[in-house]
Amino acid sequence: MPDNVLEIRDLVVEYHTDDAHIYAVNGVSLNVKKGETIGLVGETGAGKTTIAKSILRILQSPPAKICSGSIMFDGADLMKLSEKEMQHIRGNKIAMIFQDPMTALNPIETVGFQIEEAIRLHNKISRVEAVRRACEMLEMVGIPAERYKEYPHQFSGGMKQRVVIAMALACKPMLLLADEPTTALDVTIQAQVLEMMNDLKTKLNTSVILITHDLGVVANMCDSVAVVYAGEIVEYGTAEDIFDRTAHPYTVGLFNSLPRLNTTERRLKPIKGLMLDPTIKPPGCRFSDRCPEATEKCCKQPPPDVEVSPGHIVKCWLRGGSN
Amino acid sequence: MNEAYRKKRSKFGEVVRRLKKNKAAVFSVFVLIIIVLVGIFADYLAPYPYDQQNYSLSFAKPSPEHWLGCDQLGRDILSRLIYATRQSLQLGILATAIAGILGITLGCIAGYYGGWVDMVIMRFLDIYQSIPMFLLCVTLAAVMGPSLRNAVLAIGISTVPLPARLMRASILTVRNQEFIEAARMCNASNRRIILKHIIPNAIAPVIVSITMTVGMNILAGASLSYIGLGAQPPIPEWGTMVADARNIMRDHAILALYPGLCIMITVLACNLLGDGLRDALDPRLKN
Amino acid sequence: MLRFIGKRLLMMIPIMLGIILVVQIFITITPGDPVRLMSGDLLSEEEMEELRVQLGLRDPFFVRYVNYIKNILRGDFGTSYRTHRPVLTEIMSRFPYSLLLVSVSLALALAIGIPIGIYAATHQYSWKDNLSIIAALFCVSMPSFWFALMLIQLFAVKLRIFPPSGVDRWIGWVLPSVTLALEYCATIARQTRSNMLEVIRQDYITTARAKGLAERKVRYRHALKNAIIPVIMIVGQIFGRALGGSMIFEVIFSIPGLGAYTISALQNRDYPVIMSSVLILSTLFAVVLLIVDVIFALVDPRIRSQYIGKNKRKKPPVTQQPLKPLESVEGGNAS
Amino acid sequence: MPPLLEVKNLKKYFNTKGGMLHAVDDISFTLDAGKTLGVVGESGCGKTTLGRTILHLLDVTSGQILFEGRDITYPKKKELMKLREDMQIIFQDPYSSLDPRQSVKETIMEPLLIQGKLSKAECEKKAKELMDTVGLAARFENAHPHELDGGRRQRIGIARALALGPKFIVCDEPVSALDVSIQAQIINLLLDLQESLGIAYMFVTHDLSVVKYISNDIMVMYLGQMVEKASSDELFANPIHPYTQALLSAIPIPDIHNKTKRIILKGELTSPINPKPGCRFRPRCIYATEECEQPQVLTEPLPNHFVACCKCSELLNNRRNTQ
Repeated sequence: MPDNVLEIRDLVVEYHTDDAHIYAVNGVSLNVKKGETIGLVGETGAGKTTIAKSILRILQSPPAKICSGSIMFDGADLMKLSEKEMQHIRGNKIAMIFQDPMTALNPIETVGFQIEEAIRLHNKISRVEAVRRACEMLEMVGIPAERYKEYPHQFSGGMKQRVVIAMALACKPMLLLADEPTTALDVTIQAQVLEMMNDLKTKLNTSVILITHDLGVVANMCDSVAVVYAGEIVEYGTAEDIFDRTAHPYTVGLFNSLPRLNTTERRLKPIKGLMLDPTIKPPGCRFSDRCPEATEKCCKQPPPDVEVSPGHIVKCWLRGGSN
Repeated sequence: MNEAYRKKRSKFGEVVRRLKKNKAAVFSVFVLIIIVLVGIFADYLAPYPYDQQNYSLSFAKPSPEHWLGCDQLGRDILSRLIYATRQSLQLGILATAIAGILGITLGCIAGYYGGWVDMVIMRFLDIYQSIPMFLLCVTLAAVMGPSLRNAVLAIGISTVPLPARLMRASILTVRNQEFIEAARMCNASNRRIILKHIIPNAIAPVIVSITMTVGMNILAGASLSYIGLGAQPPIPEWGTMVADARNIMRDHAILALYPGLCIMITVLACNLLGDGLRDALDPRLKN
Repeated sequence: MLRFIGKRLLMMIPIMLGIILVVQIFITITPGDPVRLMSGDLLSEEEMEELRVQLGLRDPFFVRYVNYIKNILRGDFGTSYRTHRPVLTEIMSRFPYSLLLVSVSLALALAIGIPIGIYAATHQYSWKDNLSIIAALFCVSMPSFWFALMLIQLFAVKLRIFPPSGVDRWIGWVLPSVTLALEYCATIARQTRSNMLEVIRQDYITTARAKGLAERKVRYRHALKNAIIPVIMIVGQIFGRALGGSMIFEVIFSIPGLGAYTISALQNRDYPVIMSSVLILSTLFAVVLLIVDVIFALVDPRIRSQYIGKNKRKKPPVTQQPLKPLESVEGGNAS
Repeated sequence: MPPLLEVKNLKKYFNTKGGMLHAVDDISFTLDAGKTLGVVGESGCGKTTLGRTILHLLDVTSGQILFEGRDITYPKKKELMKLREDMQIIFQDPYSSLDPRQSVKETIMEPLLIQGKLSKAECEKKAKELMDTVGLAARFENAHPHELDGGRRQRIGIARALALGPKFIVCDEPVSALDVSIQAQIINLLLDLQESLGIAYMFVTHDLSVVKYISNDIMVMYLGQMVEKASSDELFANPIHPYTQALLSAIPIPDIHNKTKRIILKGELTSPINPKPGCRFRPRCIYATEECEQPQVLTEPLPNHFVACCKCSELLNNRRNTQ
């Protein structure tokens, strides 16, 4: 598929700590088209951040281990690239922003320098030119260029996240990985940052993988959505597929446990039970213990990927799967 | 979630379980137990009385009767080492006890009550710590007159700021936790909050530092004795034994080697145990 | 920044007064009588009594305290009971030796300790790291005076490379400064290692890696600078311990420093000398602590911005939760 | 019958190095038994301080608090002990609100043991009952907090709050630290408890969809001041105060069809230390005029719908003619 910026093929990642094996990602396949924003939705511990970090290969190697899977990006498999080549891609072609703005910036370097460092790393340009481009980036994210020389502790949470975004987009990357960019921010500041990310995304034609647990943010920002549960993508489709034609029981459960503004019934319908213990590898579907419609087969065999409608894939036996 | 909490697994049992995993810590616990036992039962263990001089045996080589040989006055080195254990341990443990009790109480008061009380105590500790610790210790020992008891007092008093500051900082972190507010919401009195909630949670880092302070104080005690301000002859002490061997170092260096090694082993055991306790008590601090 | 230094200097005065008070108390409560020691039974009872009055030993405690301060302000640190020479000149003649010994060994400790700490932190799960931990533990557990004797025995006596003493030639300084530096090199290495390990786990290091920086650059440009700042803080404390530790070294290596002078003064109750040497050593320690604080404020922008250009830039907007609501907000920063 | 809780012109100031921090500034409201008052606002608006001041965890600077008609603004020790049986709190952070050294049973039993009315055996029995009411399995009796997940820890906090049979509970953002599915379970639990035990809640949160779902009345706060108070349906149906409008429009709604036009606030929160009199939203408000310099009076343009803004009548008119 020529217009795919990124193609992940059954990625498997495990964490080997001295007392347990944690199966964080269990066979994830995903395609990201040019200029598309795809939302990775799921609860804490579902493996969303691990997927993003394995794309950039910045997982902490002693505990984490990428067991298998290929990630095709711009015609090359990132898994096979040497560390040197990866460094050319990180920050230049693929950039990443993290959740907590308070600790994402180096406290003892000026804000401007940290952006300039990213620029000069990937383009052989003079220092003056780099400073100019850094100031331009700052203005683009809505921060006055005079604050170039200030330090992170002199910025509020919202402003710091803008600096992190400016730093990530400084080299006009093709793909941006955003790991819960606005979760740590207040609602009004979050709206400002999301608005600004939307403009930049269209202006620079960057495709974005937006990781979040907030379905509202997904509805406002994403073209297509992948629902992640216990290290697997249980449902993938366009925003309309997911929001209007919700298929997978887990996604249905997620929507039911959301206190909606427009409905009035008194009781939410939460998903019973608890997140799957990541150290256990069940034979069948990983949601079987919490799924209201779980059948005997669900607990025995891992469900196939079923295409309920064009582009809308569900990993479940009961959704049009041949049982 | 593993179902292994049916039986009442106290916090203490867990700490011991984690400590067992650390081989170095287990080894140092045994070494320390042996040293303490030697210190307590020195009279029965030592083959000869520590001050029995026998000029014919001066500088005797190690032999079946004198396993480590004799010093310049013909006294059996092994028995002197055994007796010295008691003095050195006293120096280390008693001094740490004094520093610990004074320090922890000061730290608790400053940490929990805050406000001007904390200010006064902190300024007092600042002055206290502005005199280098060993200088204060030597001055105290010399001024009070050289004796084992005074040396213990001197070391104890001069190391008070260490546990005090640590206890205060540890209490401040615990005090800002929400479960303290929850306890106040349940009408718990100040006394109950301190004893039942604050101290058990704040004590872990202090225990680690106390173990290490014992080692440090043994060193300080040996140094004091080395310059003649600690244990007075004829009672043997590792520091004094090194001092005695100092002026005959040219050809009998071995005499100074044994006490030095004993000090090092004891202090090393304390430090290893301290490191092991730190990981066992607070797994999050593991790095 | 000058205001910061000024404030700190003002704070040193009460500390100095406190020290004098502390030492004064020690001297008054001690048994033993310097005049008897000094006279060595040559003087009769009344002469000793008259000498005591003349030396001011009979005045009430507070009067002696005030007199002593007045003298110091006039630069008269009193005369030594034993050598009858003004204490100040003796101290000043010995002071450079102590200072040299301590600063050389501290410099050595920093020069060796920091690289080892970094090396151990960057090779965490390897045998190199464990080796460095154990080596550091050994150095810290070693009684320094005993180790000094061992080194003298090995190098000076057996191998005859370094002289056991002799401060005139630089070679005489090698043994004392190396042995003193050993213990503090271990402390600095352990502190640097734990700081590095903590900093490497921070988010901004992951951000730096995600920017495409090479691991080596991430470590030495971002991680090291953040890890070194707290190490500066403990240099102040270590200087204090080194001051104490050097006293014994001066005795062993027969360096005519202030430490050895203090010990001899202590051994025969030479009060003016005790008072002044404790005071000067503590002042030196306090000055070093001040210098360390100033360096710390200069290096760490978070603190520097509080003292420089406070008015130039508008105050950063307060957006975090209001201060943790305690009964009353504590004055001063948490230590 | 007097309302369960009535607060009149409550103020709470902290003296800090920079000056007087107006955390809570002249707040008044009433709360009936069995009802829920939602308190909403961004971080730093003083909602948490308000809750803790009412519960006397912080002493009151000025104003009056009436509980069941009795004035409890400055209670004596005895009276405060009695009061603590009627008013309790549930904390936000499930990790720091439980003593790590105590087992589940000990934590729940502690208030009963301190009260001293019941014997140790009776306390244990009551603790087991409470664990049952909050949905905690008996096997967790001897478990320690670090062995349990966030949802279960929050249930322990709730059980401890119920131990003394309170009539009023301050819920300080009880669900913000939890995942969506577990959040729904806790909200349902709180609603069930309210129905069965008739407990009144003061629900403090920054998550507007949760607060709409659970509260009868909602109060919006900004930098220590109450800007608007109304019933939850009325407030969401027609918000009057400019800040409330911006706040509501900023919520990312999980619905892709009506992408409402967002009101994006410019600028940042101003500092609550030594604030100027008058409306504190003035620097960010598009309708701001000199009139806003004077202290704002709480008016009631619509029945049971209070607004602290001198422009409210004007806003109401142009709202009516745009509808």
